[in-house]
Amino acid sequence: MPALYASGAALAVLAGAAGLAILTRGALRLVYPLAILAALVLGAVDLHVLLTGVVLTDSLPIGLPTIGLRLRLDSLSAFFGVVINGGVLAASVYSLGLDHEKDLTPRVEPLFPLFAAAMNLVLLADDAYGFLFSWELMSLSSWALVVARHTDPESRRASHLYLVMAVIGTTALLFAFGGLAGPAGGYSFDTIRAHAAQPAIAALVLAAALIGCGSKGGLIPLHAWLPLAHPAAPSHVSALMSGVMTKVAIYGFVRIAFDLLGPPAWWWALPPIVLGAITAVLGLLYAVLDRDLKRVLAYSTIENVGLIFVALGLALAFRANGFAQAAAVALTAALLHVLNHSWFKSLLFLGAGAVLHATGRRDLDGLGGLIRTMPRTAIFFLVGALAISALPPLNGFVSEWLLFQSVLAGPMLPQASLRFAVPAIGAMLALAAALAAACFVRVYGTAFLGRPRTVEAARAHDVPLAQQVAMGALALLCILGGLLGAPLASVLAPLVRTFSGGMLPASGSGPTPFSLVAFDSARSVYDAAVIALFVAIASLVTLVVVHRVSERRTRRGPAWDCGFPDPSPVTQYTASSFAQPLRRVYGTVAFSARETVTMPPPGDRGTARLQVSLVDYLWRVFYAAPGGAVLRLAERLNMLQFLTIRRYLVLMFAALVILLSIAAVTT
Amino acid sequence: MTRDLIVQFLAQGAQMFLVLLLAPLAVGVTRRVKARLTRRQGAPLIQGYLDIAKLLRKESVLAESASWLFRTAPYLIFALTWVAAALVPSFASGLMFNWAADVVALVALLGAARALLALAGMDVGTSFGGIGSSREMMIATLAEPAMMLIVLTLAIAAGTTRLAGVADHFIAEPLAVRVSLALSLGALVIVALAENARIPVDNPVTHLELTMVHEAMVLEYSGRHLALIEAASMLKLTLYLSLLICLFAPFGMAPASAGLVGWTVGLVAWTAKLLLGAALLGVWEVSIAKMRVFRLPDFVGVAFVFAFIAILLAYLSGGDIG
Amino acid sequence: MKIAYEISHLLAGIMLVASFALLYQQRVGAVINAFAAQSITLALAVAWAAWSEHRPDLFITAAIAFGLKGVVIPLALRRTVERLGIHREVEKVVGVGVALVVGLALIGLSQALVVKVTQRTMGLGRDELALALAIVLLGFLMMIVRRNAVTQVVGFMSMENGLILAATGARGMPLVVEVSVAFSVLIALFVFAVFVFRIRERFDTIDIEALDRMRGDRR
Amino acid sequence: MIAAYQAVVLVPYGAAVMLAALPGYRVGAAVNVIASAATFAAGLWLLVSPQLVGDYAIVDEFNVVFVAINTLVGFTTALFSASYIGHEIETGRLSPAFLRFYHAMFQAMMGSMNLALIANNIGLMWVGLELATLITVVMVGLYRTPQAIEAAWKYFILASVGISLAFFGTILIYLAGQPILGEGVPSMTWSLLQAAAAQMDPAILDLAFIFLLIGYGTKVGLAPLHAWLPDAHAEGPTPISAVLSGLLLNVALYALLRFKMLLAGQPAALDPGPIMIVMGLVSLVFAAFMLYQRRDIKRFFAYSSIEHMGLMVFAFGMGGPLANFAGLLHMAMHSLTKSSIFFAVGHVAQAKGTQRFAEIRGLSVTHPRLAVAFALAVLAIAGLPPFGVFASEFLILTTTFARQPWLALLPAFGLLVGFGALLLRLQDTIFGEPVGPAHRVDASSVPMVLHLMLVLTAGLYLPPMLVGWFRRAAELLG
Repeated sequence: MPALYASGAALAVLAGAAGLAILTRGALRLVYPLAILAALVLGAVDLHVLLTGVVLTDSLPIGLPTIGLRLRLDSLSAFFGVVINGGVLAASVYSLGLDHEKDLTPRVEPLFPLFAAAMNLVLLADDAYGFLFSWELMSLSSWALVVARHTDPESRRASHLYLVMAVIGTTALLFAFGGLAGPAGGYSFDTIRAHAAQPAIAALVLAAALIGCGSKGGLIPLHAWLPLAHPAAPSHVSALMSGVMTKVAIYGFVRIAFDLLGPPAWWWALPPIVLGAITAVLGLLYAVLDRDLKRVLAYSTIENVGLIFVALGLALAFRANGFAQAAAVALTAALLHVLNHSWFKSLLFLGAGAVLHATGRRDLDGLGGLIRTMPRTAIFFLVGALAISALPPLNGFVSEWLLFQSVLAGPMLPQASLRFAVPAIGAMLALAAALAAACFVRVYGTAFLGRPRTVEAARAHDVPLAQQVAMGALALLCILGGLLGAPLASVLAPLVRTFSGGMLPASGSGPTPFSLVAFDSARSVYDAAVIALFVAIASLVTLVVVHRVSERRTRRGPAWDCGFPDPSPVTQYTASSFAQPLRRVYGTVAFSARETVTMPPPGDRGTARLQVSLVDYLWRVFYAAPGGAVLRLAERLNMLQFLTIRRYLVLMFAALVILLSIAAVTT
Repeated sequence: MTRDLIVQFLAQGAQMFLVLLLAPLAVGVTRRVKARLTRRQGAPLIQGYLDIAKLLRKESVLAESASWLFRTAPYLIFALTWVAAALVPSFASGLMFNWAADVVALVALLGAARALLALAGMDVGTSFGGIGSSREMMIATLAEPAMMLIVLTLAIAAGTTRLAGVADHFIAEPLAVRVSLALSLGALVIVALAENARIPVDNPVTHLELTMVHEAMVLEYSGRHLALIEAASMLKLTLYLSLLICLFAPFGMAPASAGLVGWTVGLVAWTAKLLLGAALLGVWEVSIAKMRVFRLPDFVGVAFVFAFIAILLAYLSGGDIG
Repeated sequence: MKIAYEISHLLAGIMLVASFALLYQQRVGAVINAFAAQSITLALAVAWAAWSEHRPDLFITAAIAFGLKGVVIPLALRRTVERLGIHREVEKVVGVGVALVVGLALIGLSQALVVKVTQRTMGLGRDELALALAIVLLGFLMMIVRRNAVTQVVGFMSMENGLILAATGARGMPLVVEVSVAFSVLIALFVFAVFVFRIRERFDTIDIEALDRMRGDRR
Repeated sequence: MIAAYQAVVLVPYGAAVMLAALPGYRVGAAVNVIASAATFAAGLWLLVSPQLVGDYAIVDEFNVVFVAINTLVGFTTALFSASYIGHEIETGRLSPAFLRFYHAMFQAMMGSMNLALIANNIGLMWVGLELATLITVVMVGLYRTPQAIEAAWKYFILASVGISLAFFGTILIYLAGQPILGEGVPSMTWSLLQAAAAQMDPAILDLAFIFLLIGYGTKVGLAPLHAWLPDAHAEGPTPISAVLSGLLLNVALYALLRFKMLLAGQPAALDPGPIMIVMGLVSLVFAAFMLYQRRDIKRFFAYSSIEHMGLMVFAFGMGGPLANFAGLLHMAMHSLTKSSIFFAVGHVAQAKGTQRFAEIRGLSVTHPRLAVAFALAVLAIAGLPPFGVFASEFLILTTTFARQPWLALLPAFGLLVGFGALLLRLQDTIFGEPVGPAHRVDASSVPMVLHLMLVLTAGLYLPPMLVGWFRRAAELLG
C-alpha cells in the first residue's frame, strides 16, 4: 500500500517537526512549512481514496498484543481526512504569517503538528485501542495548546474543564468499544463488524458513543468546555479545534453508529435528533447573547454540530425504516455540512485571529469600523458570516437545503414518536437558521461596520499576506462549495451509498449539471448556479440602468440620523444593545434574563445603570452541582486522614470481623 | 422547437418584468384605499412610480462613515428581491425556470436580502440604524421559522417543494378546506405583514418614531440607493401577495406550456387578484393600530404557532410526500 | 496421647480466660499481671508440646515466652508505668461490660468459623484452633478498647501469644522457633519504641491520642 | 558460582553487611549503586535463565517479571538517591552516620523484597515481606522530625498487627496443607501447595485467605487498612517513597495473589472475587476523593498509589484472563510510573525547597525540562496515552464493561474523580506565575527519564515474551 506509506511518511514528518521544535527554538519556524507539506500529502492520499473508492489497509505489530495496530483508510475516513487536512493546511498557511520572534513559542508550535497527526491517526485507526489511543492523544495535545497562555487563570480553568470533559468522553468511548468488543476482547474493527451486538448492549453502546463523541463535539449538555477552551487557544489552533476537531467527533459517531454497531433500530435516531436540535437552538441563543468574538464563534460551532447530529439521526431513522433514498439525503446533508462548516468556521476563526492580531481585542463592543481599516479581512469574514448564516448562494445553504429536504421526508416514518419529533425538529432548525443570521449580522455589524469604538480598532491594519491567502482560499471554497453543491454531492455518492444504502439522483438528472436534486428532479431542485446567475444578471442590469437614468452625483456628508448626528461613536448600537430585542424575546425564557435599570434621582445628573442578569441553568445542573458535590464529599471524607492510630486499628478490626462473619455465614 | 424555446424564454422574462412593473401599482392601490377609507383624496395610483423616478433624479448623500458595503447593498437587495419575486409563478405555472423556484430557496433568498439590509443599516454607525437592524433581525427570527413551516406544510401536502408544483397541485385538486391549510393561510398573512413592515408590525409611513423598524434601517439612504430600497420593498410586497395567490388562490393560473391565450387569461386573473389583495391590505391597515415593538413577538408568535400546528397535522396525517 | 491433648487443651483454655481477664481489668498493674499469667501459661503449653511431641527445639520458644514475656517485659512495663505515674485507672473507650460482650461474640464467631472445618488428621485440634483464633481476636480487641499505650502493647503481645499457641500447635510446622524469636524482637522494638524512642521526651504523655497529634497534612 | 535467583537475594544482603561497615557516605552511595546494578544484572539474567522450582526458591512466569522490575527500580532508585541524598547532607537533614545506616538498610530491604518474591515457601515469603516492612518503618523515621517519628510509629503499629494476622493466615495454610502433604517443609512449599489445592479443606482456606487479605492487604494499602501509607510516603526520604510505592506494595500484592491462586485451585472455597472487587473499589474511590484535600505533594501521590492498588485488586477480583492480564500489566506500569513520579517529586522538592503544593507554582517557567518530565509522569499515571497505564486501564475498563456494564461505572467514576484532582494539581504546579525560590536541581534525572521511556514503550509495544508470561500467570490466577 504505497499510499498508506505516504500517509505514514507525512505523519512521521509531523512528528519530526514536533521533535525539532521541542529540541531547538530555532526550529519553531520550520513547523508550519513542514505541516503544510504533510497536510498536502495526507490530503492527497485521502482525496485519492475518496475518489477511487479503494480501501487501504495495513497493520503494524505495535499497540495491543496479538491485535496489533490495524490501519484502514476507507472512503469515510478519507472524506473526514480531506476535511481535517484542509483545515490543517489553512491553519498552517495562515500561521506562516505569524511573527517569528513575537508569536512563536515552544508552548504552541511543537504541539501543533502533534495535534494534526493525532487527528489523522484517529481516522486511520482500525482497532479500538488505536482509535482511543489517538483520540486521547488528540485531546492531550489540544489541551496543551489551550493552556498555552498559562499565566491567565481563565485559560487554566478552561483547559482543566476541557481535559476532564475529554477524559469523561474517552471513558464513555472505552465503554462503547468494550461493549462492541465483547468479553472475548475482539478489539479490531473487522472482528466487531463480524458480529452485531444484541439490543441491550447496542443501546448501552449507542448511549456511550453519544456521550463520548458528543462531549468532544460539544453536544448539549456536554458543551460547556467548548466555548471556554476553543477561544483560549491561539487563533489558528481555535480554527483547528472548532473547524476540524469537532468533525473527528462526528466521525467517531458515524463510525460507531453507521458502521460498527450493525443495522440500526429506529429508536437509535431519537437521542441524536432531539439532543442535536436542542443543541442547535441553545447554542445560537448563547452565541447571540455573548460579547466575545471568539466565544460567539465557538457557540456557533456547537450549533452546527447540533445540526449535523440531527441530520445523522434522521439518516438513522430513515435507514432503520428502509427508506434508503431519504437516508441518503440526510447523510449527504450531514457530510456536506461537515465539509462546509469546516471551511467557514476555520475562515471565521482565522478572521477573528486576524482581528485579534490587528487590534489585540476580542470584545465586540471594543471593535467597529474594521471594514475600512482591514478591508480584505473584512471581505473574507463577510463571506464566512453569510455562509454560516446559510444564505444562498453560499455553501452553508446547500447542506441546510438538503437537511430541510430530509425533514420533509419525515411523514413517511411509521413511528409516531418520530413523526411527532420531526416537524418539531424542522421548526427548531428554521429557528436556528434565522438566529444564525441574526447572530452573524450582529457580529459583523458591530466588529466590522459602523465607526471604531476604540483606539485599537481605529489603528488596526490588515494582516500579512500569508494570512490573507489562507482566509481568501477558504472564502473562495465557501463560494465554490455553494455553487458546486451538486458535483460535491455526487463525489460523496459512493460513500453515502455504503453507509445509507441509497444515493441522491445522479447530478446529470437535474435541469442543469449544477442542479442539486433531492429524491427526484420533479420534486425538489436547488440550483445555486442558476439562481446566482439570475441575481448577477439582475444586479448588473440594475446597475447599468440605474447609472444610465439616475443622477450620478454623490455627496459625502455627516450622518443624518434623524437630525441629531452624534460626534462620538459611543452612541452606536453595541453588540449588547443589538442583542437586547433577542434577549427580551428568547433570553427571558432560556436564561430567565432580567434587566434592572437604576435611575439617578431627579435632578441628579449621575449616570443611569442597566444591569442584565442571565442564569445558565445547564451550567448549574450539569457542572456546578456535580463539581460541588465532589468537592464537598472530598471535604467530608478528609477527616479520615486525621483519625488516631487506635481508630485506624478499629477500622482494621472491623474489616477483619466483617470478612470473618461473611466467611462464617457463607457455606 | 427553438421557437418554442424562445417563447418560453420570453415568457419567463415577461414574468420577471411583470412583477417589476406591477409592484408600484400594488402599493399605489393600497395607499389609495387607505386614503379613501380615511376620507382623504389620496395620491394618484401611479404615485409609486413617481416616487421612484423622483428619487432616481436626486443626488444621493452618503455619510462619511459609510463603507462600500453601504453603497453596494441596495443593488444586491433589489436584485435578490427581484429574482425572488420573479420566481413566484404569477400567470403561468410551468415556465421555463419554474424548477428553480424552490420554496426553501425562496425563503433563503429573502433572508439574504434581509441580512444585507440589516448590515447596511449598521454600516453608518448610527443608533437608529442599529435599532432598525436589531429589531428587523428579531422579527425575522420569529417570522422566518413560521414562513419555513408554512412552505414545508404546503410542500408536504403537494409532495414537492417546487412552487409551480404546489400551484399545479392545488389547481388540479380544488382547494379542499383542510385545517392545516387554513392555519397556514392565517400564518402566512401574518408573516407577510411582518416581513413587509406593514401595520401592526411597523408603520411604513412614519419616521422619527422609536417604534419604527424598516424605516430606521434605511434612514441614511437617499437618492438612487433609496429608490432601489423602496423598489425592493414594493417588490417584496408583490412577492408575498402573489405567493398567497399562487398557494391559496391559484385558479386561473395557466398550466405549463399553455399558449399565449392561456397566458393572457392567467395574466388578467393574476393582476386582478394582486390588486384585490393590495386593496384588502389597505382595508386591513386602516382598521387596526400599530403595536408596541415588544408586543410583536406575541403577534408573530401566533403565526409560528399556527404554522406549527399546521405542519404537525400534516405530519400526523402522514403526507404522501416521499 | 489423649492425656497430652487434654492438657494442652486445658492450658489453651486457661490462656483464653487470661485474655478475658485482660479485657476487664481496670488498673494497669492488674492488666500487666494478667498478661504475665497468660504468657506463663503459654510457656507451659509450649513446653508441654515440646515434651509430648518430642520437639526439643520448642523448649527455646517456651523459654522465651517465659523469660521475656512472663518476667522481663512485665517488670519493665511495671517500672515505666510507675515512672510515668499512670498506674491508676486507665481510660477505656468502651465500658468493661460492652468489651466482655464483644469478646464473647468474638468467641462465638471463631467457633462458628471453625465448626465448618472438616476434622482431619492435623496437629491442632479443631477447638484448639478455635481457642487460638479467639485469643488473637481478643488481643486485637484489647488493642482498640484501651486508650493507653501500655495496654495496647499488652494487647498486641497477647494477640501474639495466640499466634505462638497456634504455631506450636500446628504439628511439624517449620520455622516456629525462628518466628517466635522474630516476634520477641518485634515486641522488644515495640516496647522500646513506646518508652525509650524519645516518645516520652517528645510527648508528655504516652496516651496514643496525643502521640499522633499532628497526623499529617494539617493546614 | 551462584545462580541468578540466589544472586538477587544474596548480593543485596552481602552489600548490606559491607555498607554497614563502610564509613563515608560517598563511597557508601557508590557501593550502593554498584550492588544494585549487580542485583539488576542478576534480575535480567533471571529473565533469560530457565525457570526452576526448588525447595525454597521458585522462578516462574509469575514472579520473574516482578523480580526484574524490583531489581530495576532498586537500581534506578539507588542511582537517584546517590545524586539526591548528598543534598540532604547539605541541608543538614541527615548526618553521614545515618546515611551509612540508610545505605545498609536500603540493600537489606531490596534483598528481603527479592526474597519474598522468589521464595517457594510461604514462611520464607512472610519473613522476607515483613523484614522489608520493618526496615521501611525505620527508614520512614530516618529524619527524626516529630512528623517522621509519628509516621513511623503509625506505620509500625499497623504493620505489626498486619504481620501478626498474615502469620496467622500462614499457619492456617500450613494446617490446610499438612493433612495432604504431611508435616514439615512440604506443606509450606508453594509449588506443592498449588498442586494439592484441590484437596485442601475449603473452610480453613477461607479462614486463611481472610487473615492473609487483611494482613498483606495492610501492606498493599487497601482502604481501610491504608492509614500508614500516606504519612509514610510523605515523611520518609524520597527514594524510600519511590521504593514503597513502586515495589513494596507490589510485593505485598504479589503475595496476596499467590494465595488467591490457591483458592482458585479449590472450587469449594469461597470466591475471593467479590471481596477483592469491593475492597478494590472502596480503595479506588476513597483515595480518589482524598486527593482533593491534599496539601503535601508526596502525600498526594501516596493516595494516588492507593487508588491504583485499588484498581489492580479490582481487576484481579474481576478475574478472567483479560482482567488478570490487565491487572498484572497495571502492576508493572504503576510501579515504574509511580517511582518515576517520586523521583520527579524529589527534583521538585529540591527546586522549590518545599513539599507543599501552595508553594510550588509555575515550574514550566523556572524549570522547563523538569516541568515537562513531571507533567509527562503525572499524565502517564492519570492513564493518558502514549503511556502504558493507558493500555492497562483500557483493558480493565473495556473488559469490565463487556462483562458487567453497570459495575464498570464505579471504577470509571473513581478514576475520573481522581483524574480531576491530578490535573488540577498538575496545572497548579507547572503553570501560572512562579512563586518562591527556584534552586538548582542537582539530582540525576536519568532514572526518571528511563522509567518514562519504559512506560512509553509499553504503551506502544509489549514484548511477546512479557505478554506470554503475563498470559500464563493470568491463567493461574483463574
